[in-house]
Amino acid sequence: MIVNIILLAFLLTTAVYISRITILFGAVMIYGIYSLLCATMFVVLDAVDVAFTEAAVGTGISTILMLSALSLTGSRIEITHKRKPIMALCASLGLGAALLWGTSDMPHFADASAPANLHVAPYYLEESSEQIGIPNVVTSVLASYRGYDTLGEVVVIFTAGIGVISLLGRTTRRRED
Amino acid sequence: MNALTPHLSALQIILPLLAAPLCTIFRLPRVTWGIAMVVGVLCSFNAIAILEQVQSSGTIIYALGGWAAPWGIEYRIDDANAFVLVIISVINVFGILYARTSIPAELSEDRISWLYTAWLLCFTGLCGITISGDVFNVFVFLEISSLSTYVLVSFGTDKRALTAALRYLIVGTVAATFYVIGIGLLYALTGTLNMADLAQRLPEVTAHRTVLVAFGFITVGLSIKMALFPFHTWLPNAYAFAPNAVTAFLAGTATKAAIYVFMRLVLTIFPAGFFANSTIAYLIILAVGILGAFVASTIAFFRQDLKQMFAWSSIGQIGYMAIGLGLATSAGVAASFLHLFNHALMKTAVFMAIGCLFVATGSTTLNSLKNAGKRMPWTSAAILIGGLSLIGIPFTTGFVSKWYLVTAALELDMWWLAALVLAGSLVTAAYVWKFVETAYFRTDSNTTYTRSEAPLSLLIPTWILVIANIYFGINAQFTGTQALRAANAIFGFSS
Amino acid sequence: MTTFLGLLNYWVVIALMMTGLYIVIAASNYIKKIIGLNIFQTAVFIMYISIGKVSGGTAPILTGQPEIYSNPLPHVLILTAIVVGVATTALGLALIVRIRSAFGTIDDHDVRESVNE
Amino acid sequence: MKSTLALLLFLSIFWLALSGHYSGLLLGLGFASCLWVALIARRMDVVDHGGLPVQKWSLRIFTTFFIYLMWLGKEIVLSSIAVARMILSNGARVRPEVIQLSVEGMNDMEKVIYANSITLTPGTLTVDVDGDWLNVHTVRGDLLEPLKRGDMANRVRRIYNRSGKQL
Amino acid sequence: MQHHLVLNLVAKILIPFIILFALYVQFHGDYGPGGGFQAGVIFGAGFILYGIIFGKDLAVRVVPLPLVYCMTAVGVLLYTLVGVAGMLLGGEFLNYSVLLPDSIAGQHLGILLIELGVGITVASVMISLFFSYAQYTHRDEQQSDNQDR
Amino acid sequence: MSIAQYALLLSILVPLGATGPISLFSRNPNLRETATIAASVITFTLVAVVYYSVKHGIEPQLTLIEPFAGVSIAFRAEPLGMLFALMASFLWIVTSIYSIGYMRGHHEQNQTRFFIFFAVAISCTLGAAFAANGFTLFLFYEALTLSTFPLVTHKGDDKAKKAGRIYLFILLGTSVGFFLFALIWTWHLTGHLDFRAGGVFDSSHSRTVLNVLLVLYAFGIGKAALMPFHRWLPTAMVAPTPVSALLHAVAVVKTGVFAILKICVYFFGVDLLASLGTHYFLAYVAAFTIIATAIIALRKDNLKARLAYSTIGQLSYIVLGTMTANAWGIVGGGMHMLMHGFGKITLFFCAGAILVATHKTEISQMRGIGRRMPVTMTAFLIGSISIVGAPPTGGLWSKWYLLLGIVDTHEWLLLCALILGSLLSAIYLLPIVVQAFYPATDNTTEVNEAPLTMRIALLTCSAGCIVLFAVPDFAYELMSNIVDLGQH
Amino acid sequence: MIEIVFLILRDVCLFIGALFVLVGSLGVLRFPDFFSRIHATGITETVGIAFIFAGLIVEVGYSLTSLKLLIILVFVFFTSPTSSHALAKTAIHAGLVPLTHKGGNQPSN
Amino acid sequence: MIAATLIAVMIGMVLLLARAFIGPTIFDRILAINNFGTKTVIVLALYGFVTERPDFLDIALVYALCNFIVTIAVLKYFEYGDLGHTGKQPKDEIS
Ligand code: NA
Ligand code: NA
Repeated sequence: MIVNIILLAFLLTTAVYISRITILFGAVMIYGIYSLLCATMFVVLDAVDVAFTEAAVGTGISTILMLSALSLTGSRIEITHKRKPIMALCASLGLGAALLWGTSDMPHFADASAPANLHVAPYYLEESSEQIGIPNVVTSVLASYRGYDTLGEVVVIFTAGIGVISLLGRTTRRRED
Repeated sequence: MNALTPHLSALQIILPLLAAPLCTIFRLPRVTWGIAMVVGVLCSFNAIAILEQVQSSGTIIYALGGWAAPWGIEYRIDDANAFVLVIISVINVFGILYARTSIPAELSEDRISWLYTAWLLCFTGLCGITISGDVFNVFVFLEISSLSTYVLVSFGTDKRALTAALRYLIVGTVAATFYVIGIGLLYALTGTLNMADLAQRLPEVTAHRTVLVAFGFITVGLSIKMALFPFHTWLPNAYAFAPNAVTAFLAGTATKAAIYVFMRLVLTIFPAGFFANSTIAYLIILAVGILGAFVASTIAFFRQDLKQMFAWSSIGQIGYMAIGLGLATSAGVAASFLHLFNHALMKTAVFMAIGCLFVATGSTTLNSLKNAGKRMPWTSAAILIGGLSLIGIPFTTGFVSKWYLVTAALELDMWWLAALVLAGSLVTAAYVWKFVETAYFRTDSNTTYTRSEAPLSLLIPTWILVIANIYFGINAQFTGTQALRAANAIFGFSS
Repeated sequence: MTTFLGLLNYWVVIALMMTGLYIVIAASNYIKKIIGLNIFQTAVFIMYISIGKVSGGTAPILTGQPEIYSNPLPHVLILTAIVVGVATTALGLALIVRIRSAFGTIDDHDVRESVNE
Repeated sequence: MKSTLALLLFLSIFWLALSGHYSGLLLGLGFASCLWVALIARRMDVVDHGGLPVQKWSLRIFTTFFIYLMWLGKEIVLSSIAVARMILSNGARVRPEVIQLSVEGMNDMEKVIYANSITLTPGTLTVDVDGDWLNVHTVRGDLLEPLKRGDMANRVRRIYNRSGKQL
Repeated sequence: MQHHLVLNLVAKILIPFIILFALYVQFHGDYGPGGGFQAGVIFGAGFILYGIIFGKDLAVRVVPLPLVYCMTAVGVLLYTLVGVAGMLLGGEFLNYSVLLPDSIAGQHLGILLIELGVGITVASVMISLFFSYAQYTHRDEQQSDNQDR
Repeated sequence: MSIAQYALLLSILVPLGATGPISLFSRNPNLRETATIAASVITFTLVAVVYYSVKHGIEPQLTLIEPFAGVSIAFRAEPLGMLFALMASFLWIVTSIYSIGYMRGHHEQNQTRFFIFFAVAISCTLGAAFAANGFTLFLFYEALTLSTFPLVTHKGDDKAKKAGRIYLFILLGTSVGFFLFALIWTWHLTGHLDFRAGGVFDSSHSRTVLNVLLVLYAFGIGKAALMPFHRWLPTAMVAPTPVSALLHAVAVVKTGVFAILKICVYFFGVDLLASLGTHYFLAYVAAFTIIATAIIALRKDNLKARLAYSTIGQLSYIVLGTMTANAWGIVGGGMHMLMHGFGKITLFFCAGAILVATHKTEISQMRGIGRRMPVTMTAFLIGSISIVGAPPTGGLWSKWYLLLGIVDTHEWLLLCALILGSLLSAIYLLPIVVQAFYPATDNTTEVNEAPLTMRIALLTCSAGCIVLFAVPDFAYELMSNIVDLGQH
Repeated sequence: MIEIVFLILRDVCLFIGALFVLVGSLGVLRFPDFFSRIHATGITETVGIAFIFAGLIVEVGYSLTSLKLLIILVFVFFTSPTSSHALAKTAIHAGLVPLTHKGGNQPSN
Repeated sequence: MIAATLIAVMIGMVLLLARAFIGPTIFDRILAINNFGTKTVIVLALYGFVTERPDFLDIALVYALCNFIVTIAVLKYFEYGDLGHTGKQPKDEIS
């Protein structure tokens, strides 16, 4: 629990710091930390698969992509224009208020008798070994019970891939106007 | 064929999903177009077959992977989504048909194959959204369609296509995240993601404030996706700067799928009493719809670029669909469905015609339209008829929509709403007439006009839709019946 | 106290979401917007995973012994969501790079100025 | 080829160490994976030119290397304590210096081992490998004494050079 | 970073192991954390490391771009076709139980194959992302500003 | 299908079909205008055939399609529509003849476009006249608005375009905002939109709703130019004179008052109408319009503008007659539609003739013009008398029945308005004629009439005014068929 | 008996490791310039992690887990000096001048 | 003891975070972040033992891996301003 709280504090600190920092590169780097913390948080919350992914994606690929983008857009950009954040503040306060109000009524954290943990999920935990036969229930849900979602996920990645290739790839010779 | 019958719903996804990677492998523009076209046609027939199957033997339930819901993901196709599926599939075919000539005018050879890949993916996403019976799966396919839409928009020739795509990406992602928050909260309360299951389990937990917040998040998220005022900011530029064929395709399909999902979630999943009795909730949607219809149409009037103008017009028309939805009666929802269909027909035709104009003149601004009535009579006439349909002139589909919507409002004795809906037409008339004046009456008697009509390959798909627009304006029996069935299906999963 | 601990996760998640959304809207620099977007999304991921946590539970990888496992479903959902997130990020950054080419800036404010919006 | 085979061996060991599941399917997949990775490694040209200079490897090198590691470990612990004391004394004794060390006669592998050993040892840090010279930064001058004496360099050389080869 | 001796050499030693680790993750998703997606990312990361240290030109020589582009599609195709196979063998789309006479074995096979598909697509997308960014130069500064407003 | 049914359908299709030959002969004005005139004659003949059938008690009807349940596109030749169709199709012939002279004499641009849209407008008018239900009426009403738009903006200059915008905005606005709304509401209440003798509403419908509906219809039919939705008519004066004739006499405004008449008679029914109460309000609005426009007309120096305001006032007579909600009033209204048609078209033809021959538009410039154009000004006199409602013109009869209707209501203020309105119309019309026969300021006495075709047309019309004085019976008969005169 | 020895051994290892990690972190905060801070991080990445992992290896004994811990350790030993070195090299290249007792300053951001 | 070590490492993380925020140079940040990553590896390893499921060390390995790759990427970015750069010569100036 303590680890949980410390991590939450870390997360909040880094997030707020990112919102304040004016050096883009710094933002990217701190985002790397934020992501790392998230991943740790996931481990703490028993989501090892998610942590694994978040580590590889958030810390690894995302940062590399952002660095690539930074290098192509001019490094170490100081953010000069700060828009009046009133709108942003309102939106984010609105979001916060709505969620705070809404979640105050939610099943408590880690409550084993919360509806979410009683309805569909137990089926997976109980039946997976018999129906799928592999120990990692996350994989069996991911690949089989909800394999269609995963297909969609692959397509999403594929879409992003062809999108980036078409935008930046060498095959892209634009017309001479 | 018989062996395929139980798998029709899956085929609707499988076909484009197989075709998209093939387009990446065979990277010849003609080949990719061919693949897209064949798949488009097959999917259209498939969608029609699905509609028939739904009507003959009731709701189709297809458990993907053999896992029954709520443990697995299922397709659940009833009158409502079968109808939307047909709209999307058919518009898609015309979009691709149109793209054959339109796209090479705007894109270099080597990028075309990427475009068709993205197109097919977008189509897959839209179909996926429409037929899915699982709220999280909707998110996944929503993202497929969104991501590919960003890509499609970025193909536009103007550099502002890039910023439009990026802004759309940012707003769209926020929207999707809102949606995910919403369904996450629902999941926390019910433990399920299956729509039918949710519809069953939600009534037990409506006492929770969380449900209302979830409702709010889902509403806002999907409102952004469907470009409902005031969450429309992404749409005008995205439509205006995307390649013309893409604009035509998106205008007829993308927001339509989002609206369908919106209706499905808001009216089917949430307990019957929850929405209709939450007077404020539906009044807000109504108000937002009306406001959107007026504001967007007014802004459309002040646009100098035709694509911008009709993009704003789309936002206004979405407002009308929201009104029907906000009435929360089967007549109102039927009106929304009908307008969804009609708007797909007319807006696609209008954007196609604008594309014709672009091919012929290289521009889509109002100024480039001078004398268009003489120079390109077919193109101008197509825009004109589309515009008249938007106003709701008799003999066009727009009239039928307005008729249903006003009737639905009167049914609830909301005569003020009916009056507002009709008054909205006038604002529409204003911008449509701006086009008419420029195209037909701003004649320059000194210059001689050379006929510079767009190629037939562009005009034919455009005019098929225009004629359909008139046909369904005169004979509204089919669409009216379908829309009513769809509306009834929305109010419950009964077959 | 139970309420505090029971909802703390959600509160922090909400604060993270607020920060993320704030960055998305307030930041003028596109890359920073994307970072904000990522923070926003990640916060939602934590929310989901928190929903699926069961006290005393462990990772849902069956050990053969009778144990309490946390809910695997949110994990699966979030795996997908993470992938969607990174796909969006990649695409967004590519767009930003192209915007830099076309406009010479990656600042929303400057871009708007340059096209007189 | 020899080095590729050696790599394959190392890869297989690595796989077995990671896997923990020794069913036929996984072993088969594992072997296929190792083979494929070895092929990729060849294609990437990371095997022969310095990656795994396996021709010079022998059992003796293992032992010398192991002895070296033991010694390095001791050094690391000792200098860690020194640096830790500096930290705890509020950094008062921090007197950074940069010096150059000659690595003449070392092959690339030796240079890298030497440079990384220096860096691994707290208090010293290889800033640059420039031809036959290493630029070394230290947090306090006296930590460089063992290096200046050439203890470490000799030990690194000894890993390979017992056989008398000098590249 | 080829002038960078230490990095160069360490990378040469590490990269094969990173890639093998990726494959380990790919095939052990059933037993522990990991799976096709994570494997693909790690594989991609390993390759990107190679690209960073040895430069994109060498990296391109290892895997030609058209092949990478094809592979992005192959993964999706593999996944979909496994699903279709389930359909053809009498089950629903993506039903792996019917792939083999024994339903659990079928599930195993199906999961193995689709995870492979995921891995292939993800890895090749990651690689092509890297290449796309790495190869991009601002060659079109004055890109189409020709539209009248 | 019987011959009458064919004739009915063809009477709508022939003008539409005529657009083909007209556009085909765009290079050859003679052939083009021959086609126009031929079409108009054929159309009139067809309408006459239908009239023959109606006169013998058979009202031909046919249904084309039914887009919504209870809503179809259908036609039926009932007496009121018959009267309107007869008038419109006859006046088309005259107007066509007149147009030939005017368009050529005035060297107008885009003549082909003019003839095409004119024909379309006539087709729409006949469609509206024969409409068997509110939906069909509405369709042709809207189509008429759209098809006359190019005619209004014919000149293509900024003024014309502005006029076109106002024209469209008011007509479309009122029709979509009120008329369509009222129609859908009606459909919602009754389940159909058929015109039925005696009305479609009954006591089960809320009085309030019916009152609202009546007001919506009255103002929604903007073509009737009831104040405050009259602005489009004066601004549309920029159009060529034949178009003004079309607007004021043949098609547009007449479709408006016709629609009001038809809806009052066949949706509400006279009895129900009389029990509503709002009809008085509308009658007073009409009365106000009559007086107000007459005063405005007095102050207009531009001849066409004065005539335009006169039209607005005269239309309000018809509305006033309708809103008396008794048989006499309605008969008077129907007949006034016809009488005013002939009278006003004569006046406009004259104005056009003056314009073509002397290029004068202002009344103050027309002093002495009668000596140069005696034929024209004589016709103008006859037209004026008919508008005022004095013998020996048909205008007398319609005013007479209107008077009877108003007297029946015992609303003396309305009666005063009627009389005052007629008086005022005499004041703003007759001095023009009188002045015209004064010696001209420049003392030119040579006769300089407009082209022959124009003279034929305006003479025909003025003759029509007088003929109608002699034989108003057919109109009376038709009108008396739709209301039950026996009750009075 | 042997178990207690192992337990003590484990705890001692962990304690030393934790101590080094803390001190190293403190050093990162306290040391005056970038280059000296690298030395401080070195403590965590060598002795800190080594002792902690040693403690953990003692805890699990002979098993695959130990092997994995070892693999991680080896990996860190490979990469940590490499990154530190590369970092320093790049910093020098970027114009960052090490603070020496003979003088010299470091440019700020 | 394992838990205590865990806490100690996390306290170390706080200090590093402070350095990452303070800077002052970019390289200080990178250093802090790199070391933060290493500490996270330790935390993960320890956490596995705290929860008695130490078989998830793969995650720690991935962290270590990503940490390394990202650091190298950052450095390359700093030296060349381009991650795919092939040239033997580093970029002369850092823009
Ligand atoms: Na060191
Ligand atoms: Na997995």
